[in-house]
Amino acid sequence: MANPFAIHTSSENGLSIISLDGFVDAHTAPQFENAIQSEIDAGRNRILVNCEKLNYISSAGLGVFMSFIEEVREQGGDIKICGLVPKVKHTFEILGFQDIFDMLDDQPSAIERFAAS
Amino acid sequence: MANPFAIHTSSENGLSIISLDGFVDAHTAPQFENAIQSEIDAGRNRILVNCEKLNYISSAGLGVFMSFIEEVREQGGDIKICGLVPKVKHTFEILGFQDIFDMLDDQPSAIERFAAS
Amino acid sequence: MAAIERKFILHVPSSTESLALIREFVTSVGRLATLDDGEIGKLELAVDEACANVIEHAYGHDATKEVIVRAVFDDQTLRISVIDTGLGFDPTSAQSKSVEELVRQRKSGGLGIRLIKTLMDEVQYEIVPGQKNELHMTKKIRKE
Amino acid sequence: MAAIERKFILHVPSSTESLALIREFVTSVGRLATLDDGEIGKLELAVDEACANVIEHAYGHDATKEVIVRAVFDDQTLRISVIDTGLGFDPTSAQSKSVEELVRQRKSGGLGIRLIKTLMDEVQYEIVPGQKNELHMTKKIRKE
Ligand SMILES: Nc1ncnc2c1ncn2[C@@H]1O[C@H](COP(=O)(O)OP(=O)(O)O)[C@@H](O)[C@H]1O
Ligand SMILES: Nc1ncnc2c1ncn2[C@@H]1O[C@H](COP(=O)(O)OP(=O)(O)O)[C@@H](O)[C@H]1O
Repeated sequence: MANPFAIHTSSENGLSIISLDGFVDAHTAPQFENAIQSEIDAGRNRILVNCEKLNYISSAGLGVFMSFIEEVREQGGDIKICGLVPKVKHTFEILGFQDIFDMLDDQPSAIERFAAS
Repeated sequence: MANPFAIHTSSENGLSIISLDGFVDAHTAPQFENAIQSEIDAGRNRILVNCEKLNYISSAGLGVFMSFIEEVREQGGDIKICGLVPKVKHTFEILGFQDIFDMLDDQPSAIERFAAS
Repeated sequence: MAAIERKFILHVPSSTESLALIREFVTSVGRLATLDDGEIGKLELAVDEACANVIEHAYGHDATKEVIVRAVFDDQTLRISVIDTGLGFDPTSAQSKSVEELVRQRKSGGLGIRLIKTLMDEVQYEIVPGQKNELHMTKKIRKE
Repeated sequence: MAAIERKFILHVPSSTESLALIREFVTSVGRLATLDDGEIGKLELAVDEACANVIEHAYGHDATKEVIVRAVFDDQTLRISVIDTGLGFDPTSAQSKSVEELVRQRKSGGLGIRLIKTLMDEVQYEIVPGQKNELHMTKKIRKE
């Protein structure tokens, strides 16, 4: 297919940065879920999902954000989203995710936002 | 589709340069045929086909090269080919087109070859 | 003069692995139907959601089963149907919960049908459980 | 343990406009079958040539007719068939001319069947004119 999927986890300024590359659909969402779960299991609950290279997301991917956010916030952490390309941002916005999640333009602004909270 | 088709004709050093962009298949080959025919009709028979941006060719496109080459050479002109990406070059080579056509790496070398002939 | 109808049909194994191929098919058909990129994006997502539901719910991830996507368009309307011969369900009983509610319940699902209804101009289920279930979706082709 | 067979079928209008969609389909199936890029390129070209022949020769550019591409693979072999219900022809009578000869005769055609035979591991026509004509092509899946 045109857009294979890759996921990359790193850390910066005490944040876990999960970068998504390609498409997140019902086929690849479980890998994304595992990546977030691993961070939470390791006690890292300040999570930034960098979507600069994400070119497609379906509800299976949105569901991953949805299912973890309460748990993470209860622990005093957060999941923030940065770098959404317009097409993908549109999918988040159809369902009103902008009312629930911080969505930042790029990684530096997202890191700043985390630092300020 | 992933690769729409575009064709661009210019002239340089007394050559007609026809640049192909995208795919040449049975659907788009007639446009390529018309582009070469126009040059010949206008008495321009030194033709360089720049394939740097060509990412696919089927026999319909190869047939265009094949059908004009005799006429053009009779008139003392030539059709040369430059900039083939490996995948497309392979298609030309399966049928032995390298024995019939000059295939150059890039436009400057092709222009030089024309100048030398 | 009536415009010619053009019909495209795709059969694929009922596996999430097929979704990327389905999306490419839908994108290409949308382009042939002269939809703009925004509308193609909506179509792609709606059909992905519909097929993912069939793969997961109608067939329970049985890759020996087949998902069928059928697209027909003229110069005014693109009609696209997702067809299965699986379990079926009562679409009137599937109430949509708000995202806020789903978040509170820590759900990872429940967004698909709502997305489909939001993205397409018309949506209609035709269910005969175990025999043939069809989800018909329509998108108007707006001419510039 | 026998590997599961996976089947993909595409129906499109018999128009050269459909060729790009057909190539995308074939490329995606080839990738799912784990062919490498070189083999996928050959498959793409062979199926394009086969379908272009159906569109031009079997149906004479009648876009109300339908071209069918059917692909089945397991972990060893990808079999792909192009199916039409058009004119048919006698594939044994179509002699291949050399490119040199075609050039001398200023032909723009005559390369398709030769390409198909060069690109695929096995090629077989099954012709019942006006009823069902099938071109079966096989590619072995080489494991690294
Ligand atoms: N094609 C289908 N076949 C059977 N059941 C379905 C189908 N589509 C949806 N459903 C049922 O409707 C529910 C809601 O679907 P949806 O809104 O897409 O959310 P999700 O699929 O994430 O649960 C599903 O959980 C399932 O029970
Ligand atoms: N599917 C088909 N149906 C009918 N005739 C065909 C078909 N495929 C090939 N032919 C015949 O065989 C000839 C050679 O085909 P081919 O080698 O592909 O070259 P081309 O299509 O460029 O003429 C065609 O000109 C046509 O007469």
